[in-house]
Amino acid sequence: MSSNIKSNSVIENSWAQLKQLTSARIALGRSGISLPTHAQLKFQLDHAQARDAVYFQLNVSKLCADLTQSFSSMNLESIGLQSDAIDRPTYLKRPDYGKRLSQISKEILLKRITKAKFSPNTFNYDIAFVIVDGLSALAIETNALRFLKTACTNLQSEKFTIAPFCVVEQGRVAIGDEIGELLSAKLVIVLIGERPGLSSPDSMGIYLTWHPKVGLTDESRNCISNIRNGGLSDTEATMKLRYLVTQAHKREISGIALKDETSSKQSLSSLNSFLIE
Amino acid sequence: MSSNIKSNSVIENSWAQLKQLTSARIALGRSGISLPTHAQLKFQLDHAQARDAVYFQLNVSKLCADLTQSFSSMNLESIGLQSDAIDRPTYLKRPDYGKRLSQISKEILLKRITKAKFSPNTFNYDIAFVIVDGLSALAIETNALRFLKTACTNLQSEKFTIAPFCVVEQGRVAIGDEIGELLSAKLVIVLIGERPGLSSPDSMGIYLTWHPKVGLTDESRNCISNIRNGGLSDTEATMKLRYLVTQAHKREISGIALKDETSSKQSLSSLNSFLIE
Amino acid sequence: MKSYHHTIGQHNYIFKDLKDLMAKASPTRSGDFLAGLGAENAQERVAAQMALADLPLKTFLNDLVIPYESDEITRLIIDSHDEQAFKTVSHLTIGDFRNWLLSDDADTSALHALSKGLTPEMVAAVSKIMRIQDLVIVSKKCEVVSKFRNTIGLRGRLATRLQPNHPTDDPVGIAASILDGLMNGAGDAVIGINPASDNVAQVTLLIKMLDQIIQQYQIPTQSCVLTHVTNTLIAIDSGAPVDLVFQSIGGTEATNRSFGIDLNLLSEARDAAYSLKRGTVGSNVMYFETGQGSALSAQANFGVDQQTCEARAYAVARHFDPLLVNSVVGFIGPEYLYDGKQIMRAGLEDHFCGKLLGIPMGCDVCYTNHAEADQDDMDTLLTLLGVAGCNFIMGVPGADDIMLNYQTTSFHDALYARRVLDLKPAPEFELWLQNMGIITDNKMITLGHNLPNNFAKALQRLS
Amino acid sequence: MKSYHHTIGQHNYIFKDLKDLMAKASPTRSGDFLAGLGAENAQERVAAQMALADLPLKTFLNDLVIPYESDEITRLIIDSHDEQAFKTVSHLTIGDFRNWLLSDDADTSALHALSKGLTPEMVAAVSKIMRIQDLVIVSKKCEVVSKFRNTIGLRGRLATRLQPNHPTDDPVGIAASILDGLMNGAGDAVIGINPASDNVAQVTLLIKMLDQIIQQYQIPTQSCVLTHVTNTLIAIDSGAPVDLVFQSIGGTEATNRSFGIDLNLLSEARDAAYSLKRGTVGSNVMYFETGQGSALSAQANFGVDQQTCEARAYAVARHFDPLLVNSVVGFIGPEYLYDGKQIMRAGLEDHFCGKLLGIPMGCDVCYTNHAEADQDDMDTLLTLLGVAGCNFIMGVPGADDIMLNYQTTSFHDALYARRVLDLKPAPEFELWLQNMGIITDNKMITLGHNLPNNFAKALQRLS
Ligand code: B12
Ligand code: B12
Repeated sequence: MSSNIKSNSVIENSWAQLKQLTSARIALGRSGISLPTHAQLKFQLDHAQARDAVYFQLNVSKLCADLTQSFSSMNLESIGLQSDAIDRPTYLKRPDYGKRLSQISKEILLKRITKAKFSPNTFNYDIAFVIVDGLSALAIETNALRFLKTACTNLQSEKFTIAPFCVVEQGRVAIGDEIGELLSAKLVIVLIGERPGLSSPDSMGIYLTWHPKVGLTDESRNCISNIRNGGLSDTEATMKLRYLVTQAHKREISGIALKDETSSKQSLSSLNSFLIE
Repeated sequence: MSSNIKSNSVIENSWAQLKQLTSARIALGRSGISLPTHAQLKFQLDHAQARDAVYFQLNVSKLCADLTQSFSSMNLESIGLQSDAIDRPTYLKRPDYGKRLSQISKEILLKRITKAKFSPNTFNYDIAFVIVDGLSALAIETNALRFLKTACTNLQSEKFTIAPFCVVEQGRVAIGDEIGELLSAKLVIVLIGERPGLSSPDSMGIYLTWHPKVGLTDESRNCISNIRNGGLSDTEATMKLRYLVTQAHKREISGIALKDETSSKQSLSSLNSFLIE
Repeated sequence: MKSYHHTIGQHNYIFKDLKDLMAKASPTRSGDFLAGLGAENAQERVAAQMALADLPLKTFLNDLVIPYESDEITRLIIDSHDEQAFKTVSHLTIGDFRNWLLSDDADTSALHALSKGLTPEMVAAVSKIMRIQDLVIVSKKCEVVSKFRNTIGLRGRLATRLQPNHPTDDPVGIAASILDGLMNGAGDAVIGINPASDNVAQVTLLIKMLDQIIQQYQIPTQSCVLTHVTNTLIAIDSGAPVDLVFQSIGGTEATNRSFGIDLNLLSEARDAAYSLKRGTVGSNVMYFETGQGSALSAQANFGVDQQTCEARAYAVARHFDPLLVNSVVGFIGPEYLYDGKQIMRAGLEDHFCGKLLGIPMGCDVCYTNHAEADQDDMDTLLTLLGVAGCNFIMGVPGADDIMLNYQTTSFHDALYARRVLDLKPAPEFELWLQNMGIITDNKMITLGHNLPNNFAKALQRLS
Repeated sequence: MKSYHHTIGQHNYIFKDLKDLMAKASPTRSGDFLAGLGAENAQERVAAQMALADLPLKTFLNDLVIPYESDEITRLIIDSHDEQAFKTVSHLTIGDFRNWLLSDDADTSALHALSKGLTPEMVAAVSKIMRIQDLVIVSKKCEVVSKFRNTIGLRGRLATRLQPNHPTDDPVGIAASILDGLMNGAGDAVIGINPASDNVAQVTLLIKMLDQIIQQYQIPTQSCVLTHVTNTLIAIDSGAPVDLVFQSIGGTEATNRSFGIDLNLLSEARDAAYSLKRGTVGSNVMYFETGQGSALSAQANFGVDQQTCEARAYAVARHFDPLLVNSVVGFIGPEYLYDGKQIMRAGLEDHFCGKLLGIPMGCDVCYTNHAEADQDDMDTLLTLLGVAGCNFIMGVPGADDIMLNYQTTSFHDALYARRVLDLKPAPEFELWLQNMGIITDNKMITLGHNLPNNFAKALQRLS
């Protein structure tokens, strides 16, 4: 050891310019072969914050009010509901509870439905939107309203009948099955907060299920994922959604047999991936 | 690999006869270099049971009644007390609470004391016995009464004045300091359940403190440990106790400066340790 | 249905059937409690373990946890069971079996010869009475080698999957992470992208890009886009250069149905990949992922504990001679594995069971932000798995998967494990790393200071 | 008293002084909460870590966590600080220091040269911003060697203390455990008995017995009876053949006072042991034990977090050139280290801090029955410490100490660590084990099948 230890023993990466191409934690440099102090502490902070995001609570009444107001022209109401999971710790431990409505919420929903014209064997609605906090209420607060404005405007041209928005606390994807069934909707579209990531505490996923009913599993759904700032844009997500919604109605299916066949925006020749000559 | 794998791959130890000399888990054999299945599962069971022992609750009223009855000839009462730790989980997390009496217990004790003749600067009693569940109420239920009979009988010849027995729930060693101080005793002798071991869930320890008062630390105490069936016998423990008690009263000290100088029962020549020729 | 029991002191513990016994014998984990299957307390657990230890291995061939008639995986397990190999241990109880596994007789070749004679239930059962040190010491003796464009699983080596995910599957963003990974010595197990989208055109684009990168830089590794197997089949049909077929699998037919797959579909996919003959040093073409909890999550566990379900998934994997299998151990969340301790135990059990069954087992050492776990737990599990001889781990930039939203091992983590445990990359890949000047010292893994020329050129294309 | 702060987003976190900052920066442990010192939440902890990372190492020479005037250990730390050695790193912050420790420049000799320039508070501080993998990788680079009748701490070796305790100090019972341990390859660090009794005559008897056993079988190891240092002094005075002087020590003067000791007493004891000149290959005569929590337990922590108190105990140890120092990490109970996770982290921190400070650090990998820990946790910590290059661990029959009432590593555990990590016993002792036929294969540690003749003869004396 000599007395001329550098203040900074970190070996920086010569490919640091790539950082602008992705939000992934690339080119962090190294101390020996280890993560430098700065990156290490940044990670710890992000972890602390992502854990907080899990416990963030959805403001249901505000979201309902905002939805009702935003979609007043389309005459769409919104309903606040709760799953059978009474609080966050229960929600985390009991996904089964998060898949079912609480007794009270079920009754609220049933009361609303009887008000609507209800005839057995036919469906009340073409589409039901169910907005669920999932593992990130933040994702819903950040993305749901904005996205729905784009999506509903886009879908309007297809003249679908749309059920009242259901906003659900402590819910899982599968709660859409019960709600869709109770609403008697042909297709349920669940907007849900994906589990918070270290760099993306606010990512929203969309799950579509044709002829929703309690007990379905995931092979009967389709998924559009990673909707957020820095992820999939509203426009792209809407394009995918429109494709899946129209195909589902046309072919009367969803899930594994229904593929997203919208064409890719890019072709390999146009790739311009710097790694390829 | 051949088809003639033995049913039992355990290599037994040729020194298994030593097992009779100690309750330590010696000569367990080996599978390769690992613990054989039988010994492994036995260990797991013992661990499950030792953990239960931690949560075993002392029957204070029964022990008080038994003590009062057993020492009626000596006219010794007994008092049931509680520490500031309200339950077992609190006790485990907060040793500080276990070192202090609850407010109610303090009042109970004070009330009793006023009844006794109380004069400042002199002491009420030569010895106060404090019986504490500690980490093993089982140790106290198994050993305390029996040991006290031997010990008190033995100490009687010295004509010590003895305070009422205090039986304490959720206590630590240092709670003897407060009790001894309140009782105004020259010497406090704490009988306490040592933490339960895998093979000895019922081991009792004795701690002596001269001029007990709140705030003392362990250098001012003496300890006699491992009193139980298979450990130190009542007779041996009593011999040590008698020595320490008389010395403490004579030299007016306890702790690091007071050594157990009773002579060893064995001498090296008489050792007959098989390992030595 | 036979019941089992064990007496401790005064208490006679009764287990209503084999799956109840196995569930109660399992070390604590939240998923078994969620399923209502876990032991009530530590003593009941030990009683179950003792009863299990006394059970002959043979029992598991007769008393089936999921009926033969109703589950194609049970049929696969029973029909493909190698009786000849089993004969050598057929007289042992689970307890004896543990002793034998730990004995010096059970060396690498003995374990190898036995593997096809073992069923998932047997290995799951023995794992339940093993401590972590037992799991490590036995796993370490196993060596399961698989090959495609390089050789994975050799003793003293640890490979990594380079996992360059991106939330919009942006090829340029993905390429950036790939370069970062390669420069940190990652990518020998596979360069494998989880696509955010289900779009086959996009998936195909990514497959082509990976192929071109591998070709251009002559990297002795394989690529994979981890989309649903049906998508990969479409891609192969349309002429995409597919190296490995990926699929998530579970241990019951119904779990797999919830994943939209069955054994036939997997066979079809494997044949399709075989037909492309893209492997150079070998032809293991399948990549499977598993993870405790998926069966229960799909309501398809049938009262079987989650670790036994998991081991059954390895029977599925084994049937298709995979290149890579890994348990994504902390991926789903705390409802199945509550905290670092449960994740660690599960990861080591999974690795042990996979290795004993003869599959090339890796591990996605990971956790989610809703679980009670952190980087310290990952370091710990990684170290243990490294000692246990795990075939491969994941590598993502800075441990943060920005698309799947979870934390797994980083490129740095892999270097740590390689350095402190003296583990090398796959030999072909190691040579490439040396030729590129990415690693310099081959005694203690050390990274070079210069950017290889061809990467430098690539960077210039950006500016 | 200087206060410290750090801003995250909108929130300005304020730490009222250096010890508050250090406490808040500590990874979660129950003892710091018991003391009312722990961080309120994860974000506050990170804020403290960030502030700590920005702190110059120099700070710790000026801003003293316990005043110079009131504590002889602070005085020892400051007065014996090697400024020359410190100069090389004096311009670094804690964050830079971590980077340097991890860098390839910080090799074994660099770390060795630096150790006397470091204070306990500096190493405690840097450990707080290190992950487990960091603690392992840096510890592994350190090598601290000590000698008495054999050589302990050489790279690639792991020694064990044979701990043959007995609840009544029965010499015959103790001898039985000793034979069991030796036959399992244990005892190179020391054969060390904790006496149940405080009786000097009994203690002396045990010292003599150990001496005779070591002589008779010519075992290249040392003995110790772990009684209070004042008893050992009396024993030496009376002519007992004392190899090592044992004492529990803490990191504040007041803690040591509660143990009935001070630095003078330790000096006196060391001189007494030196004077016996019983070492053959070296003259390190002290054996110290420590453990997080002892300061708070004695109400002698003065608002300093328990890990920093612990590191300060190593300054005491270092001053006396010990043969052995170990943290009895899970010994006291859950009020200081709540569960397996906290015990593991503490064990690795302690080992790291000790090694950086230049003391021959071992670890009593252990837990009590009132803590939330089990054998799996011990296997895990043992493996990590083995990788980290720990000097020695304990060995008791079947992991169960029947006198101290806790579980520590067994003889089998030590063999596990030696086998999977390829670690050898101390060289002199290894040779003895081979000559006795106790170990046969010196590549992968393997035990022989025969009882050595002299042990067989001893057994005959019994019947
Ligand atoms: C967790 C997870 C899983 C878990 C789900 C189990 C569980 N109990 O959570 C497991 C490991 C089993 C899994 C499997 C698969 N998954 Co997944 N999964 C995720 C992940 C990481 C998080 C989901 C989440 O946060 N949900 C929100 C919570 C609050 O809701 P939940 O009700 O608890 O979760 C349900 C859904 O997440 C659903 N689910 C999970 N994955 C998928 C995939 C599809 C296509 C569908 C319809 C539903 C579904 O399963 C859960 C239980 O019902 C997402 C990535 C992301 N950023 O969201 C990928 C993601 C949704 N999965 C994906 C894929 C491709 C799969 C697989 C098809 C992979 C394969 N080739 O087999 C399989 C099979 C899924 C199926 N049909 O059952 C893709 C979907 C791509 C797309 N746009 O269609 C995603 C976006 C990531 C990826 N690229 O791999 N997955
Ligand atoms: C835990 C323990 C410790 C802990 C205590 C800290 C704590 N917070 O618990 C630590 C590691 C600090 C410790 C230190 C020492 N201990 Co100690 N310790 C024990 C142990 C294993 C369990 C005690 C117990 O269960 N108490 C019951 C609980 C419910 O009460 P508590 O109020 O929580 O515990 C208090 C007492 O245990 C006390 N204490 C602990 N050890 C000692 C030793 C003496 C001499 C005294 C007076 C008090 C004392 O400290 C605790 C806090 O106040 C016993 C072995 C046993 N089987 O009991 C040995 C034991 C009591 N200790 C012993 C010794 C020798 C020591 C040391 C003197 C060793 C040394 N050379 O430095 C030191 C110094 C003790 C002191 N004067 O402060 C001997 C006593 C021999 C004797 N007959 O006098 C025993 C029997 C074991 C042994 N042989 O090592 N010990």
